Amino acid sequence: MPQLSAEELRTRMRRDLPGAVLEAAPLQIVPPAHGSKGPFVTPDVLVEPTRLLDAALYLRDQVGYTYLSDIAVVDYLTDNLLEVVYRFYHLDGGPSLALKVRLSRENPELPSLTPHWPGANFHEREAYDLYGVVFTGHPFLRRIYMWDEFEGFPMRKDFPKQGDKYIGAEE
Amino acid sequence: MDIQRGNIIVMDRRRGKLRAGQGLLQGLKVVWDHWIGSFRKNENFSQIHGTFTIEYPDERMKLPQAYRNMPVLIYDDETGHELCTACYQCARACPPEVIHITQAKDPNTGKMVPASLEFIIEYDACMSCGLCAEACPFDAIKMDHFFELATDDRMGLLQRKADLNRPISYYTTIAPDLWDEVKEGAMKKLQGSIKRRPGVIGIAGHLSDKIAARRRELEAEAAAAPPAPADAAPAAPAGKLSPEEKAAKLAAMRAAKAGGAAPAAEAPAPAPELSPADAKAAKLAAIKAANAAKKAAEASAAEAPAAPVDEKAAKLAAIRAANAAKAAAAEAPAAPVDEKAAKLAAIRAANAAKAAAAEAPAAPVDEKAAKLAAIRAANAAKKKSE
Amino acid sequence: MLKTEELQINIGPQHPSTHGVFRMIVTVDGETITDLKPVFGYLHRNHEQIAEVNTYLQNMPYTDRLDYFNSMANNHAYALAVEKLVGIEVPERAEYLRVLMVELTRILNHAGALGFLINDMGAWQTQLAFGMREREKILDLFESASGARLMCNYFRFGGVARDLPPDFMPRLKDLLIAMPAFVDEMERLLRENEILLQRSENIGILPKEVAISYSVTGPMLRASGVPYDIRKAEPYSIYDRFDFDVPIGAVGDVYDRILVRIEEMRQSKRIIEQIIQQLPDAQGGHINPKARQNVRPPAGDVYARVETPKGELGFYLVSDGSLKPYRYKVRAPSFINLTPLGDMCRGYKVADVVVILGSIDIVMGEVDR
Amino acid sequence: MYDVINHLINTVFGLGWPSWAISLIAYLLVATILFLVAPFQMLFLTYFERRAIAQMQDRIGPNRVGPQGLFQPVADGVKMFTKEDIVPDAADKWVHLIGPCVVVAPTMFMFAVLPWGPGMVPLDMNIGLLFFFAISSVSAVGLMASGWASNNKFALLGAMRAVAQMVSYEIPAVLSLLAIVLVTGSLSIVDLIHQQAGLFISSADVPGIPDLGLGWFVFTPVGFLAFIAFFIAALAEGERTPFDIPEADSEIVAGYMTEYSGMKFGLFYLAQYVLNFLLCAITAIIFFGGWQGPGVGWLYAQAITPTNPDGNGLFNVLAGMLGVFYFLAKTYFFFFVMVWVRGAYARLRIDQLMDFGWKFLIPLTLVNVISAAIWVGLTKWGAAEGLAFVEGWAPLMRWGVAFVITLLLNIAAYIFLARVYSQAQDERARLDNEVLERLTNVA
Repeated sequence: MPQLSAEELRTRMRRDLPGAVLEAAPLQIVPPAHGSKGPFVTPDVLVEPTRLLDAALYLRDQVGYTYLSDIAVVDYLTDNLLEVVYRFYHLDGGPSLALKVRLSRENPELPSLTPHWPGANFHEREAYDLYGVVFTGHPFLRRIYMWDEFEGFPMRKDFPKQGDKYIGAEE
Repeated sequence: MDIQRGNIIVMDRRRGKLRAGQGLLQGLKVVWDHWIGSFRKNENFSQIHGTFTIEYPDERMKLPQAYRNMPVLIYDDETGHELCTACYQCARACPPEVIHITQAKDPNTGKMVPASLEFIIEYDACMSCGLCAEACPFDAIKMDHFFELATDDRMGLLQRKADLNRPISYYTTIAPDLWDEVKEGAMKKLQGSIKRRPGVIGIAGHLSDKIAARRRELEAEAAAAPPAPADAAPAAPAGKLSPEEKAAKLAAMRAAKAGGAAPAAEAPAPAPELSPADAKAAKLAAIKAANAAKKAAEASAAEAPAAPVDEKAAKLAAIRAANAAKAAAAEAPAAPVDEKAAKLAAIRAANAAKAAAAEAPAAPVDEKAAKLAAIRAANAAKKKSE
Repeated sequence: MLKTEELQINIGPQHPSTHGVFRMIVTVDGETITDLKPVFGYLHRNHEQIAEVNTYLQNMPYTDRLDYFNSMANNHAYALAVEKLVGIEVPERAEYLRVLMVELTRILNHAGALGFLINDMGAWQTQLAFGMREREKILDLFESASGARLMCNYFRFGGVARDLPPDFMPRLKDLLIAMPAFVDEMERLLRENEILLQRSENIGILPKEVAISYSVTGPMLRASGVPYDIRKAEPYSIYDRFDFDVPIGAVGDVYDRILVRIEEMRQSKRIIEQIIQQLPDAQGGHINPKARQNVRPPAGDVYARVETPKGELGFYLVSDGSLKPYRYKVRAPSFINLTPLGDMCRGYKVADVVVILGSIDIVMGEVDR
Repeated sequence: MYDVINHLINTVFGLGWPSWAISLIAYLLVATILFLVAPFQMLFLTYFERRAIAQMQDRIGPNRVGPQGLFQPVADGVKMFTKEDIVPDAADKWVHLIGPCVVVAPTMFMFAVLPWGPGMVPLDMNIGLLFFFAISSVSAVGLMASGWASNNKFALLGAMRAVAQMVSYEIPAVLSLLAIVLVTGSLSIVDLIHQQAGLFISSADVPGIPDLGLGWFVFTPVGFLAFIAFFIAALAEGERTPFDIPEADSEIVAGYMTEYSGMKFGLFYLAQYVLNFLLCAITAIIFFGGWQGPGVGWLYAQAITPTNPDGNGLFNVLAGMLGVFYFLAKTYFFFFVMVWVRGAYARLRIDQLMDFGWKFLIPLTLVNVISAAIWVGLTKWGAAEGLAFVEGWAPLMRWGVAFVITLLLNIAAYIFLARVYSQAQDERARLDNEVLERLTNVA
C-alpha cells in the first residue's frame, strides 16, 4: 500500500511543479464566542487555483493517485474565502491525498476536472449549485439539486437560513 | 493490488455452456418448492419456506423491548409523581426540536420546582430517534411501543403532558428488563425531587386532583384526631384492632401529643371515638375536625401577636388549617378513606404540629415576618369562617 | 431518404421503476437510446446544512435518512469521522457489534437490491419477495438491538447505543442457517436463467478504466474488475481481523454486478461467522464510558469513509471547535455511481435503462440529500 | 344443446316445434350462458392468480373479502365501476372509447367455437380452429387504436410493441397448430377432440386401442414440441410474463393502458384474462384432449346424440359434467402454469422477443411440421400415396417407428437451434458493443 504523506507530496510538488503549491495561511474559522481554540492550519497541500489541473494531473499520472473520490467546498466566511477540497486515492489502497484550493468568495472560478475525470461531473455541479463555484470547461454546468430559477447559493454561510424569499417574491 | 487475509475472486460467468432452458427449469423448480412450502407457516429464522406474512390486525409481532416509537413521560404509580424534573436535557438533545417544556414554579415562593408544568412533544415532527430517552438523567422520558398513531386531526399529534403520562407499571409491561436496569437510580432520584416539590406539583395531571383531595381529607382527619386524650384510647382493646386502625390510632396519638404541646393547635373538643372506622364516624370526625380547625385558626390568629412564631411555620399551619377546614366542609360526607393514606396524612400532620410546637418557643426572629404570618393566618381564618 | 424523428421521453419523476423521484430525459431513436440526462433534486432537503445547525450527536439520526436501506452503515461512517476528529477510542466489543451490524446491512441491502433489479427486469416480485423475507429477518434483529427497523440510529461516538439483547445471538445463528440456502436459491433463480442472461449479459458495460475515471464505487467498481474494497484497501474499524474475499467481475456488465452482489452476501456471512466466534473474547463494553453525548472536537477537518453496500460513503467534517460541525459534507455512493448512467445507457434499448439503473442500486434519499 | 332441447320439446312434451325454433332457443340459451360465464372466468382467474402467486412468494394473498378472499375480485370490480373515467384532453375521444371495445369483442366471439364438454359446443364449425385464431388477431387493431388515441408516448410505444408482438407470435402459434392439423386432417375443434380418444396412443393412429380418453396429442413427439411452441406463443399472445412487454410496468408504465381508467381499464383487463382463459382452454383442447378423460367417452356413448337419438338424457348430464370437469381442470392447470411462469421469470426485451420468435420458435415449428408430415406418412399413408413399404407393418409398429423418428428429429432440431440461437445472441452482443462504441464518446 502506498503511504505518501501530504508533507512528502508537498515537497515533491514543489520540486516538480514550481509555483503550484502555496503556503497555507491559518484559518480564522473559530468564532470569538467559542473561546480560544486558536486558528486552524490545514496539513493538506494548498494549490494555486490556476494550476489546479496541472496539480491534479501530476497526482494522477506521476504519483498514481488515479481515483478522484470527493470534491468538497467549505465556506470560510470570516476569512472571506471558499476552500475546495479534492480528494484522491490510490487504487492499491492506503489513505487519501487532498488538494485544497482557496478562492475568493466574490468571484470563485476554477478549471473543471470533468474532461479528465468524468466522475467529477456531479461533484462540480453540486459545488456550483450550492456554493456558486464556477468550473470553466465543464460541459453542462447547471444546477443539480435546486431548480434552475433559484437565486443564491444555499450552502454559503451568509445565505439566510430562515424565511423563504421565493414565496414572498411570487406574491 | 494485493489483499491481506483473503483473495480476489473473478466471478465465473460460465461461458460456453449450452443454454437450452435448464436455467428456466431451475427457476420453475425453486418457485414450485415455495408454492408447496407455502401451505405451512415460516416459523423461525432458519427456514426459508413457508408463508411469512403476519396478518397484522389479527396477529401482531412481539415487539422487542428496545423498540422505540414515540417518547412518553412516566410517573410513579404509588405516589403519582412524575419522574420528570424539567431539566431540559431532552429538549436540548432533540434533533428536530419538538420537545417544549415549561418548568413548574412554587405558587407561594415563586421559585422553580423540579417538575414540569407543561410538557409538549410534537409527535408529527418527532423522528423517533430515541436521543431524548438516552439523554434523560432521570429516566423520565421513555420510548413507547404504541405505534397506531394515525389521526385525521391536524393538531391531534401535538401531545401535551396529560397525553404523554404513562405509569411505571405500563412501562414495565413493555420493557421490563430495560426498567430493571435503571429502576434503582431512577426511584432514588425521584425521591430526591419529591422532597423539593410542594403540594401537588409534579403529580401526574389526572391524578393530582384526586391525590390533593385525598391528602386534604386525610389531613383534616389527622387534625381531628390529635385532641383525643390518651386515656380515651383504651375504649377498645388494642388486640382487637385491625392493623390499619392500629396505625391510625398510633398516628392520632402522636398527633395529639404534638398538638398538646403546641398552643396554636390546641382544640377543646375531645374526640370520643378512636379512629374513623366507619362512615358515620368519619363524618363525625370530619365535622369535628372542621370545628377544631376553625377554633385552632382563631386561636392562632389571636395568639399570633402575642407569641410570634416563625413565619414559615405559621404560614404552614395557617394553610394547613385552611385546607383542612375546606376539605372538611366540602368532603365531610365522603366516607371511608384509604387507610394507608390516612396513616401517612396523620403522621405528616403530627410531624407538622410537632415542628410548630418546637418552633413556637423560639423567640420571634423578625417582627415583620411575624406580623405577616399573623395577618395571613387571620385572613385564612376569616375565609374559613365565611 | 426516409427520415425518422427522435422521440424524447421523460422516464420519471413519477415512474414505477425509478426507485423514488428520479427523472431521466431519454431521447430515443425507435427504441434505441441516443441520449439520457438524469435529473434529480426532488428529494433535496439540504441535509448538509441541517447538519450544520445540529450538534454532532444530533446528526446521527439524520445520517439514517441518507440511505434508508443501510442506516447502520451510514451511522458507521459518521461515527468514524467524528471519532477521528475528536480522538475517541472504541472498545473492542463495540467494534465487533459495529461490524456485525454493518455486515448484516450488506446482506440485506444486496438481497433487496437484487430483488429490485429483477423486478425492474419485469419479474413479478418473486425474487423481491424472497429478498424481502430475509431482509425482514435481519430487520427484526436490528429492531431488537437498536429499537427501530430502518432508522436504527444505533451507533454512538465511542461505541453503540445498546448492548445486544439476550435473544439476539440465537436468532442470528438461526438466520445464518437460512442464509446459504437463501443465497443458493437466489443464485439458482438468477444465475443461469436464460431470460435473465439475455437481459443482463453485455448490458450496461462499464470498462475498468472508464469505471475508475467515473469514480464509481462499491459493487459497481468491483464488477468492472477493480478489486478496490475499502475494507481491504484502507482497513477501518477491525476489518483487518477477518478473512474474506473480494469478488470482482470480468466484463463489467449488469450480469457481473449481480454475480458480485451474490458473492458479497456469501463473504458477509463469512465475516459474521468469524464475529460470532470472536465476540465472546472481545474486551470492553458496548460503549466507551468516556465518550459523552456532547462532543466538542478541536478545530480541524477530517475525512472518514466506509465501504457501505453501495460503495464508498465518506464524511468530510470541518470543526470550528464548537458543539456543531462547521461543515459537513457527504460523499454519497449512490450519487456518484449515477454519473456514468448516461454513457452506460447510450445505444441500448428503453427496457435496458431501468435495468442498468437498477444495477447501480441507488437510493434517492442519498442521491438528493 | 340442440339435441337436448329437441329431445325435451319434441320427444318429452311432444310439441312438434320446427327445427329453426329449437335452434333459436338453443343458441339464445348458449349465448346467455357464455356471456355470464366469461366475466366470471375473469373474476375467478384474477383471484386465482393473486392467491397462487402470493403463495409462490411465501405470502398469503387476498383473504379478507369474503371466505378466503373469494369476493375480492367483486370488490375490485365495484371499485373499477365507480372510478372516474378520465379521458386526456389531447386524446382522440372516439377512438379512445372504441379501443377497449374492439379489444374485448373478439375474445367473446372466440367462445363460439369452444367445446366445453361432449356435445357441448356452441357452434361446431368445420373451420373452428381457423376462426379462433383469425378472430383473436382482431384485438391487435383495438390495441393500436387505444394506444394511438391516448396521445401518450408510453401508450404509443406500448401499442406498437403489442401489435408487433401479436403479429409475430401468431406465426409460431399457427405453425404449431398446423402440425396437429396435418396429423388430424381436420380444422374442426370437435373433431380434434374426438381424435384424442385412446390410451397414450391415439385411437385414430392405432385402431383398437382401449378408449380411456387419454390419447392426447401431447404424448407424441410432434404434439409435444407443438405444445411447447404453442404454449410459449400463447404466453406472448396473451401478454403474459415473460412476454408482457406491451404493458411492461417497469419500462413504459402500463403501455397502451396508461391513459385508461375506470371501466375502460377494466375492459382491457377483462379482455386480457378472458383471452388467457381461452388460450389455456385451446391448449387443453388441442394437446390435452379437452373434455377427454377416463369415463367420458363411455358415458357419452349412452347419451342422446345425433347418432344415438334413443339414449338416456341422464347420461347427457353425467357426461357433460364429467367432461366440463376435465376440461376446466386442464384449463386451470394451464393457467396455473402461466402464473407459475410469471412467478419465476423476468421479462424479455422487445428485440429479444422478436429474435426468439423469428429465429428460434418459427424454425422449430417448421421442423415440427416436417415431423408431422413424417408422422402422417408413417402412420396413415399407404401404397396409394407411394409408401408401399409401410403397408405391411402392424399399426403399432408403424406408430413406434414414427414416434422414434420424429422424436429424434425434434430433439436434434431443438438442440441445433438452441446452439445456433445462443451463438446469434453473442453475435448480437458484439454488434451491440460496436453500436455502443460508435455512440459513446467516453474519454
